[in-house]
Amino acid sequence: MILHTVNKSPYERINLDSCLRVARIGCGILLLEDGVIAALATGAAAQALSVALSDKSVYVLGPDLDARGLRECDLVIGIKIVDYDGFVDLVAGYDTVQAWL
Amino acid sequence: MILHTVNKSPYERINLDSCLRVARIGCGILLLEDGVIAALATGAAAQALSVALSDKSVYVLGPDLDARGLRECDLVIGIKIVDYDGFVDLVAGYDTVQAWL
Amino acid sequence: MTDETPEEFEDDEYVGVVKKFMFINRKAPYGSIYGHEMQETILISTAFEQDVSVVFMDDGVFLLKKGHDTATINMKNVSPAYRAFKGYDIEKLYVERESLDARGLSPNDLLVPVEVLSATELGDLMEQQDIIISA
Amino acid sequence: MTDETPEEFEDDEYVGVVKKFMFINRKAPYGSIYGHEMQETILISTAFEQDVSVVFMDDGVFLLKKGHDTATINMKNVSPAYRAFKGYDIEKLYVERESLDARGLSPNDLLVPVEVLSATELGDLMEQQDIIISA
Amino acid sequence: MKFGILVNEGPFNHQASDSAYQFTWAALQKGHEIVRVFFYHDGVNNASNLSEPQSDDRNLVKLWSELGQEFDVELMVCVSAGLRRGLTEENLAPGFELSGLGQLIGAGIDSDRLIVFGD
Amino acid sequence: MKFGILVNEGPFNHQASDSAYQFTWAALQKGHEIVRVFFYHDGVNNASNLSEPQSDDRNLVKLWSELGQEFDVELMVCVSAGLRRGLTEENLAPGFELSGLGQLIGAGIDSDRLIVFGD
Repeated sequence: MILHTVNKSPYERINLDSCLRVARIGCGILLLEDGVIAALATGAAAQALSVALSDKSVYVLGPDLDARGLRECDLVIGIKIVDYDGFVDLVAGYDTVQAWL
Repeated sequence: MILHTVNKSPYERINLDSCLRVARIGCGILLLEDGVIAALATGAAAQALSVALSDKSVYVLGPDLDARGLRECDLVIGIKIVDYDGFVDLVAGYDTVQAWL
Repeated sequence: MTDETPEEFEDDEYVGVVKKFMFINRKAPYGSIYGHEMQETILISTAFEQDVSVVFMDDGVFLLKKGHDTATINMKNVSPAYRAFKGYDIEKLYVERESLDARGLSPNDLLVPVEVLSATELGDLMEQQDIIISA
Repeated sequence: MTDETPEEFEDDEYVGVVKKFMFINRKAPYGSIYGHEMQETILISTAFEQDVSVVFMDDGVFLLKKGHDTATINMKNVSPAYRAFKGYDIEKLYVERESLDARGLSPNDLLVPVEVLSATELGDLMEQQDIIISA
Repeated sequence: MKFGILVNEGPFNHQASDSAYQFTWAALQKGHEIVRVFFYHDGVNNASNLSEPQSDDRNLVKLWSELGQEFDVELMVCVSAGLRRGLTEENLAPGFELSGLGQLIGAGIDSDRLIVFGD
Repeated sequence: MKFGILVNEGPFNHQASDSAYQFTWAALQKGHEIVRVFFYHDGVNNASNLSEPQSDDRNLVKLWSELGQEFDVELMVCVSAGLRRGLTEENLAPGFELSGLGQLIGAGIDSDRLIVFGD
């Protein structure tokens, strides 16, 4: 399965929408850089991510969350926080990586 | 009044939405670069631009339309095509310019 | 914060000319440099004694979010410069209400006091400006 | 089109290794260079005799739009390179149906023959790839 | 009328510098005054005399350089943004000069309109 | 496992190079092999030895340069994208080398995973 990476905010660009349209059941989605903003439970992408979590895994890069002043308790439930080590493990664990730049 | 410039496609970024939310009655909106894609009558931004045209002027930069293979007959009715000379005249004719980068 | 001190521009060339300058921040911090480098422009502007307003809207509101911790991404924290604005008499800070609401944020989440304006009010304020610099 | 000819890579180092490479174009032409520089990557890949697929989705579909006339913006037209793809045996060109529909475009608006896939079909095809390069 | 121009992106990844150049050229042809073109952020890369575009492509560094000299337009590159990105006196194309960011504010004060081009 | 890395943006306007660096560092620490880091588009600017970031900021050119030398990782800069943007042998930081775009495809062939960082 693919690990999809999304590095843009869903408020600025449509990248996450495109990713979710194409991503297949069982894949992984990693939010990093400004993409971490999508993970906010109070945000506009929360609903779409909750749906995605029913049959996909969603991860968020902790260092990018910290940088922007966002905390674990702010996130959509079910999203897992990883650090760069975890990012490496995800890349190794999935078969391919697709970056939604 | 302000001349707002929008240089991003409404399918890629939210810039046009932000512009339309803030733009006041009587202002001008110039679509240029990838922003010209918004002017397509068959596109998703057509409705919003039609509403904007009721109390604002909307312009599109012809050279950027030509480059992308789009023609005058493809556009939302009421949008005016200008060339770089016309762009200069618009800047001179409005009081201020705000670029929605 | 910047390699140049505002003081070096304290010459008399522009004395008496006061224009309304508005700086608009619309992008999130760290993912791109625009907000960070815009800080330098805003600070330099104070040496010219202009009428300066700074706007945060769209993802630019995250520039002011409390609690930035950039140690693990090894980038400079943008927060101290915004806290320093007051010392440079940059006091007209505006945040668009619609941008806060869409992100589930409130003024309490921001690290400095701001005036919250609706999109319409912000549009009216923009119309009063002489020069608008955005990034 | 490119400063390098694919021929210069015709060495034996990679003979026998055939991976599925997918190149994904998602950005409009001329506003940014990504689609244009991606053409060079795709052309170079032919020298390695890999299994190459090229995808156009989101605003990337405009890269293939007929009728580009770039004379008045003084930029290089991207169209000739796509027309040349066939000569390099790059024949697996895919366009996402949802992207065309959202823009009111049809395959007749495109300058080369493509296979139109739904988002789901495209997702399945992506899952079969070894290497995906996007920009 | 007096125009100031701000360019925030380099000459390749984005169209910003192209649009700014075409606008500036058109404004000069119509008899307007360009108070200053200011290059900030990655826009400083428009001033690099090391840039060698493909022979069949436009050369924005050269185009700006020639415009600056022919029409006596100030092409000012932010010295601190430039330093970070490797722009120094030695690799500035003719017609460009390094200057403080204050010259951007000065352009705003001296111009009737300031137009920003970026990503 | 063998990783290939593609960096599409320069060291300032976007976070792409930061993320790529942090990822590459973490992968090496975990014992993975980095087959090659390839710099394309404005990413070539990561290789410029002319870049002088502010003293209190990270220096990505230096960080990449040191990583390349310490871990013997190939840091390859697309020669044609570099030429356009003024990158030549003379201003390459230690550890970087100019190469053809074919080396990006080669990285894809030789790696178990290729990870792209960009805007």
